[in-house]
Amino acid sequence: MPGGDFHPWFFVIVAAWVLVCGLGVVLFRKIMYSAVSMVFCFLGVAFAYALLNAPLVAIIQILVYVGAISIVIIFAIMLTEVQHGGYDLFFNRQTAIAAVVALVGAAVLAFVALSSDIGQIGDKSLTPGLRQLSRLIFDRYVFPFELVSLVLVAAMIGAIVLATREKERP
Amino acid sequence: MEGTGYMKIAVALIPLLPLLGFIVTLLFGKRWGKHAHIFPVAMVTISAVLSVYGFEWAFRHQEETFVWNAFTWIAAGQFTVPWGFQVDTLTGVMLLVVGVIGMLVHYYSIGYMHGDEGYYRFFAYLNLFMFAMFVLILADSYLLLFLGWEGVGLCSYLLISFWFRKKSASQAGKKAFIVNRVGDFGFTLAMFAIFVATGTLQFTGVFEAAEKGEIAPSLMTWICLLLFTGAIGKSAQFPLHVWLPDAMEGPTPVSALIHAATMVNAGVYMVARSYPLFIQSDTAMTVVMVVGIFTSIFAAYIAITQNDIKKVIAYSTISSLGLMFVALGAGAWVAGIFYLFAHGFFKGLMFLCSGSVIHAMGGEQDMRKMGGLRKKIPITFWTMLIGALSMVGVIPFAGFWAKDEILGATFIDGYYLVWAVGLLIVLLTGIYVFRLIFLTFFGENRSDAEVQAHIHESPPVMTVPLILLSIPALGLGLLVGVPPESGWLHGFLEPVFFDLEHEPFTWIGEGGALMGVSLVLALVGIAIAWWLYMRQTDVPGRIAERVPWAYKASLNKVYMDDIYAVVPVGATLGFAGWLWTFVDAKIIDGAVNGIALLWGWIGDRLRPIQTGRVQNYALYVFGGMIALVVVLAWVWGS
Amino acid sequence: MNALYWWLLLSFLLFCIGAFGVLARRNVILVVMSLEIMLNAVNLALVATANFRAGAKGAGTLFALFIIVLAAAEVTVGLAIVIANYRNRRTVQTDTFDELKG
Amino acid sequence: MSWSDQIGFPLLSVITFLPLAGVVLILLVGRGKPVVYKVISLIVTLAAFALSAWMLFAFKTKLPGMQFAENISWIKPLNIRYGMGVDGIAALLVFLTTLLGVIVIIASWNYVKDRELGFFVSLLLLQVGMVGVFCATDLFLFYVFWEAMLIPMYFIIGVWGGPRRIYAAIKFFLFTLIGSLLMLLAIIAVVYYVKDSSGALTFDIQALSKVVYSYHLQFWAFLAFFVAFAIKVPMFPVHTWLPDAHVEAPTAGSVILAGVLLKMGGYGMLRFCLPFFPDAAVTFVPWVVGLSVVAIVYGALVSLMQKDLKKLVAYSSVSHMGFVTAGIFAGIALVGNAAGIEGAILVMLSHGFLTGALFLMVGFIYERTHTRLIADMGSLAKPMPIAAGFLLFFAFGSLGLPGLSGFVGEFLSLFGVFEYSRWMAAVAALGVILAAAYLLWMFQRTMFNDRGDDEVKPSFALKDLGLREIVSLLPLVVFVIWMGVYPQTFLEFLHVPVQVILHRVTPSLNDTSAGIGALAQLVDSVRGLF
Amino acid sequence: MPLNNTVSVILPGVVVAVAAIVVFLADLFLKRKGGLAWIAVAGLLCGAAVAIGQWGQWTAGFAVWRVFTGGLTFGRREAVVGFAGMIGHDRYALYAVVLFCAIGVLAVLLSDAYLARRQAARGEFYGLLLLIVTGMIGMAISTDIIAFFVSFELMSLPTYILAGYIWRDEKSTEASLKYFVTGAFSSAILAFGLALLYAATGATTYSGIAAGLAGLQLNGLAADGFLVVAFVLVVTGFGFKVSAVPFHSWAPDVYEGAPTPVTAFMATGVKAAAFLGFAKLFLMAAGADWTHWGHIMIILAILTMVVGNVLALPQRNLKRMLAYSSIAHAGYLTLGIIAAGKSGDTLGVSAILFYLAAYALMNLGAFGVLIWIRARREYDYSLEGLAGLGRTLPWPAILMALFMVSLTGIPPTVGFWGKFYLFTAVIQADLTWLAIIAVVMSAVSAYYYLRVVWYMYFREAPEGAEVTEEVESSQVGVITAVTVAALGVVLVGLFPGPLLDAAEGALRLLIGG
Repeated sequence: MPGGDFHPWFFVIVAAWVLVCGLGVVLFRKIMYSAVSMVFCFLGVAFAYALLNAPLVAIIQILVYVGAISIVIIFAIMLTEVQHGGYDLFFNRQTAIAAVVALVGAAVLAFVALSSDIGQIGDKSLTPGLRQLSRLIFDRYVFPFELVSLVLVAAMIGAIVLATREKERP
Repeated sequence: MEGTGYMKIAVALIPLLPLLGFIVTLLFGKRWGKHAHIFPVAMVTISAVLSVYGFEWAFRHQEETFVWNAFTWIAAGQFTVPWGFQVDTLTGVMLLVVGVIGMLVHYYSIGYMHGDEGYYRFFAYLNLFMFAMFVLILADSYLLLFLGWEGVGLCSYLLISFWFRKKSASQAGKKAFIVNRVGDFGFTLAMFAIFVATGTLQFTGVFEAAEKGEIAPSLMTWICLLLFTGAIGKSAQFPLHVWLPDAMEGPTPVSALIHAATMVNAGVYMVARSYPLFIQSDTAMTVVMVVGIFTSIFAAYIAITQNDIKKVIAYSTISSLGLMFVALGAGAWVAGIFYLFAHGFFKGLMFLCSGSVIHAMGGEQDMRKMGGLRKKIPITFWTMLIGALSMVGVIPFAGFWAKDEILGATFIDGYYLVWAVGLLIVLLTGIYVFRLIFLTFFGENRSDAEVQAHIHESPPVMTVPLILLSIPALGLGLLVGVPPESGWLHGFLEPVFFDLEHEPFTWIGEGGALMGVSLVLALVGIAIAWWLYMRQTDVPGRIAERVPWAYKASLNKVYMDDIYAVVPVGATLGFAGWLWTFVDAKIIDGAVNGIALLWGWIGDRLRPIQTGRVQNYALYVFGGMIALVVVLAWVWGS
Repeated sequence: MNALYWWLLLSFLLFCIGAFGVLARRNVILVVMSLEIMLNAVNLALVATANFRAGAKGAGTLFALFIIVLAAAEVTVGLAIVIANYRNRRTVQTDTFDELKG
Repeated sequence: MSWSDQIGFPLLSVITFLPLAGVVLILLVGRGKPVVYKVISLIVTLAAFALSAWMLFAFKTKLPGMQFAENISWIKPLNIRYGMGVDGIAALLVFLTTLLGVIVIIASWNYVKDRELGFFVSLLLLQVGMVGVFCATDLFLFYVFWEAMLIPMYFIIGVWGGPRRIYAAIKFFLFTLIGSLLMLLAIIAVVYYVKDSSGALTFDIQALSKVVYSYHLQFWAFLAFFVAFAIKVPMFPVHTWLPDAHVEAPTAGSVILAGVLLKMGGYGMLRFCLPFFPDAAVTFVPWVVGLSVVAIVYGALVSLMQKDLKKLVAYSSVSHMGFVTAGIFAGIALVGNAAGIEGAILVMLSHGFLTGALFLMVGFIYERTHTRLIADMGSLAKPMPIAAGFLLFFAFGSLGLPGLSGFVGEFLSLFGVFEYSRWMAAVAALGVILAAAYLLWMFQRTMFNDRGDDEVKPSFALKDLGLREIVSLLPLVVFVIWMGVYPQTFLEFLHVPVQVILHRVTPSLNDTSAGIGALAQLVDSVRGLF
Repeated sequence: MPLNNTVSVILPGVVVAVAAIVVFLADLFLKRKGGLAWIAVAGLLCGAAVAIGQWGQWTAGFAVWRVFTGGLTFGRREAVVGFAGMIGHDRYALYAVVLFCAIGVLAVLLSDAYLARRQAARGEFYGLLLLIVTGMIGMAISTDIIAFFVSFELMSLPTYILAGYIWRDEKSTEASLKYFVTGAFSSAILAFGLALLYAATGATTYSGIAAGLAGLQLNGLAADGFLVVAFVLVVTGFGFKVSAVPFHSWAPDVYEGAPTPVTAFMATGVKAAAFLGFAKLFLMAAGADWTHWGHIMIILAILTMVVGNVLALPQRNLKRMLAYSSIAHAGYLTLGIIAAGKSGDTLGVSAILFYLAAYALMNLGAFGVLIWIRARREYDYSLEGLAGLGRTLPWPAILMALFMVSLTGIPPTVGFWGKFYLFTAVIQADLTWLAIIAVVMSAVSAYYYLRVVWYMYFREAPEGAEVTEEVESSQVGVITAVTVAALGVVLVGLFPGPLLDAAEGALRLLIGG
């Protein structure tokens, strides 16, 4: 069982929470239920980050995912028509195959994870704190950081182009 | 030995002049119109004079061989063949035959072909033929001989299908060439074998090697048999004789020159030329003799019932050629050449006479529609009679001496069966030749009144050659062949057939007796013909009714053409058709197109996986990924 | 079998749940949501590794942070595309977009 | 080395690229002036022909190696050079190519009535490629020419061809492409084998043909090269592109295809298969000769059944080219049998003249009768005796009448086969009989025979060959006779290069049969079989 | 400029990114949008110029990889690696930069009239395009999986948008949606694979991963299921971007639906970047572990070559046909990575570099001709629509024929050299059997390429297919781009020396140079 500076049961609880909410996202009929489930799933993951000595990531997770992404998605749901009806409307024709493939995949990956010999336990005292992380971002990782900002610019402009639909003046 | 300068010029000019004649006539003949014959005939005449000079040179230098290698023809690797000529006594004899008869036939043709559409063409072809024939006999190597050999085949083709719009004529020409090709197949392989064994194709070299025993006996037999295959084709021996009767589709001078006097003798000449090879292989000699005698009797049997005047002579030619091979096979080399010599004249004469008859009859060739021409075309009649007597072998005509010598040789050498068959042939020859004479010249004329009205003797340009030819047909034997087996010709050819042994001919005794027997049989044959076709004209019909199979078989040429139509020709065409429509179109091309279609088919079948639904695509990605994991984990896990 | 693998196992399972959502749900918006679940699984794996693994500790954490931001950008773009499509076809059902095929 | 270091005048490059100048001129002239294109094409091809004739005169037949060599760097990083040069074999083939180039221009003077610009440009480009193939002394340059040639031919068949032209064009293209792609792999393997073993990257054919390759490489590389060339020749059973391509191609295309393109297969075998991979070549002799003999008989038999004149000639090419491959490979079967190889090369040349001429004739006939079906003809010798004469001449040349070109080569190559195996020679000789059969039968059915309806069928109003057509045929007549009567002119070019090839192959023979002694015994035993 | 100056290491990328921002800003102020194209072109040319200028200064090619294949000392590595191992700016990257910028220039030239005619916003288009180029450059220079992934996303996200750029066109937005869904899905997979690689080795830099893998190999764990999964996931991400079978299915739909200039750009630029980026990742990070990812790639390569070519056969839509053809070419290109991995030689990578350039020229040309035809008359990208083009539009037709011939790989065109070089690498790596498959498949491909030619030349145009010249759209850009591509195809085909030199030089280490 996972060890560390927290009780194994915390892992079980977090895992169950994340997985159940995750399943909720993909299985709920009503899209709003899925959305709410997703928010809870993100919260669970944030809790997991906290357990894994990554409070910064946990906070960002809550800010970005719970705060921003979920809202955007819910807006999108509002903007588009919501279907009502039976399962055949919510799931496509390959659902059964998808389920099988996903289950096989999960099984294979689980088997791999449980049978691997690669990993070693590291020295957890070396886990960087907030200060070290911020220094890293602006030192070693400034290049990806800048790129990420460009990605955001691109995404924003792109979204505007696609969403606003104005004709160019000749 | 190297010849003199004059001889070189002569030997070069002999073939070249007719070649020049051919080229010039072909290019300008059409413009010359009815004067188209002047230039080619002139060329041939000079050539004939020169060939007489060649003969005379050989006469003067009997022990020598004139060899002149003009230039290298082919030299590739060790394979070297020069463009070389040689003259010895054998060549001399051939030169005489070819030159003289060729020239006479040219003259004759002036009259015979008069007014024909392709007048100039005819003379051009004839000149080309003379060129090829001269090359054939002057060649000093097998390969050059082969050039002439094929060349005469080409001319034969051209001249047989001279009236090309007649389907039978074009058919016959094609047939002649292809059948000859079958023989050439053997000839070619023989040349390869000779070269492999001796390293040369020149006669002198080959024969030297053969005499030194450099050629293994088994190989020698193969070589001889393969060479003989060539001769079978060219000299129309069984089973490749089928082209010769059909070749009568050509104009009659052609039949006389090519298909009686010269070209068909090429096979005999070639075998005789290869004498040093043949004498080393008893098997081959025996085969030559057996094929010869069989062909001879076979052709004689067919000749009896033929109604076409030229066909009768054609079969008689086959029969005669068979006899020549009998002579060669029996070792009577000089006799064979002697018969060739004589045959050239009398058979040429016969053909030209028949041409004259046909000319007189306005193109009619069926003897059943002739008769009684003796009075109307007397010159033709008399000359033809000389030819016929010579051919049947009545003393003292040329044919008699030659034929008798052959039969005598078979008897003396102990081939009694062959001799007996030979006698039968003599009898049959008498019957069918005089059947021809009687049907044509005696009795009542059986043709239409209109045709009868036009019957006339041929112009001098035709009859003079007849007369000229009848002289050797009559007297040649006396001149060169008497006494038998040791006449002038024998001495003349001795240097070529160097180690022949023969005992002096005995007039009183074995020799004389044999002579008598054959003479008697010949006369009996004539008598039977007289009885059957002059006296009891209904008897032939009755015989035909009594033994219909024998009559029909003879009339239908023993069904050889029908057999050929089925076995080699039909089978080949069927097989070729199968190859084309099945193997080529279905299997090979089918495979090619099939593979191409298969790709397209697979492509079409694969298209539906591209459903257009994005989640299908995602499934492929994810499924593919999982499949890779499973496969690889399994592969590396084990 | 150490602690890292339990967290990775959790991440694997979450990843497959997300993948199932992408593969099976008809509503494009739900597909986008499932994608986010998948990216969360990735982050989980990264943060867990950073916590338990010897070596570059900060890298995993920062990678996770970058991915969070990228996910935000992705959602933005994705939803813009969904809206653009919705305007053209008045639907968000994935299998109605099959004009291009073969 | 610069141009001038060699001979001062890049003769081969000029011969090769002169037609390209024609192309440029034609493009400059612009659309819609067909007569100008024809004249330009004629002038440049005539010039190329004259230069190649001069090259033949200046060629020193006794010298080994490449003459008129040019060699400058082309692609430095791979050490690929622009190397041109000819030995005797190549010189003759260049001559043949330029000759047919001129003839084809003359012959298609009135044939093409649509998109003339493209047609003559294609023809000229094709000639560049063909001459280049024969001149290249760099393996890569060779390959570039070899492949580049496909495109203009594809267009010639596809644009100006008959009703099934697309099928024929694509079939031609794909067949050849598959072969040449395999060859490309083999080229890479060979070149890098040399690089790995000697450290030097070179594409020089001369250098590469002096290397001793491992047997394994030889075996596979030989196969790859051989397949490429066998398709081009074409050998049974990869010949089926040929009849289709020939039938659909316009006359000019057929002439070039039969006259030159097929020769490239034989040329490639001589230039690459034998010197590069002697051991493998010796291994494959029985198979290749066997297949060639099959091709000879098969092609002849199938020709016999053809109803279409062009197809008949096309299949006859399969048969005749069988003599080429048979002669080449039989030639290396025993020590120093140059006759077979030289014969094979002569067959190539002679086939170029003869089959080219036959296709021209078919084209001329087609222009008048608008049919190629034999059954629709007959008695054509009456309205067009000159045509009949020419056809007869070429037919007899083709069936191997001694004194004409077909005979010498076939005889020598058959002789080579005979020395190797008398039975195969016997079977191959059947092809000679069949050649007479199908050609004469064809001639009889088209030119002879009466159809009995002179007035009804308009074909009897056909015009005989005109001056232009006769002029286009006459050079071929001259060469056919020349080569038949005095083939030494041509053979002299071949002795040295063939000896070079044999010299290269001979050690392999010794290796594979344990020395000359054993070989001599082998020869004896072959003879002893009689 | 000292080599350890970190900014100089990413200068070309910075130039392009700045150009993007400039375009965005200029769009706000410029009234005549036609000028934007020239700004974008200028920016790209500047980027390329910077890269060319740096070429002489960087003496190492593909540096870090060579550390592990035994070529380079550690000290030399310091000289060319920026941001503490995040960036490996070597000649390989410089070659890539020039290539990407060139592709970008041609794409811009192809787009201008196209966009103007459809009244689509050009400023944003060029800005996004430049950002994509920046992302592509980032992929080529990254030597850290984080930077790599971020660059990957920077390249991908704007591409999704460009695919749907003609938003009135249902096909365009559909393509965009499909591309987004599958793309984001496979991005997640790729990210997961990278995370697992990180989990297995504890490092994110390529060199660190390589060291970690070497350690695993020492412990006999090279075939651990964990690593297998990691590699498969990364290869899946790679396979998706380069459209390798079975991860290819988005490509035909997206290529068909997207605006043609975007398709051209995706088929050449994005694919090239994916190849170059992933080649660096695989070879530098996992070069020693060839057996594992190599065999996955062999399976992919075979499937890709076969399925791509076979599915191209029945296509009647030219854009779709070219999409399948680009799938097939991805298969050939994959061979290069395999060969490089197997032999540990630079030849395979040089071959990819060369091939990508060649491929870019001929594919941009082919798509360019389609745009050109579209500008001249009604055209639905169908084969039938090409019938008789040889008469009606001779120049586009002859150029199209040239590009098709080049795609088939017939000398003397550049496509041939690409194949030749690639096959050389494959044969040198003792993978001749793969080369034979490639050869057979390229013979199959000849069929559909030549079919285009025969439709243009061997068939006649249907009645009433006359050319309608559209005055409002200038064809200058298209014609320039196509002509440049055609000249490139022919000239590089005739004299491939310089480009071959560059492709080899990008890999070669010039010690003391």
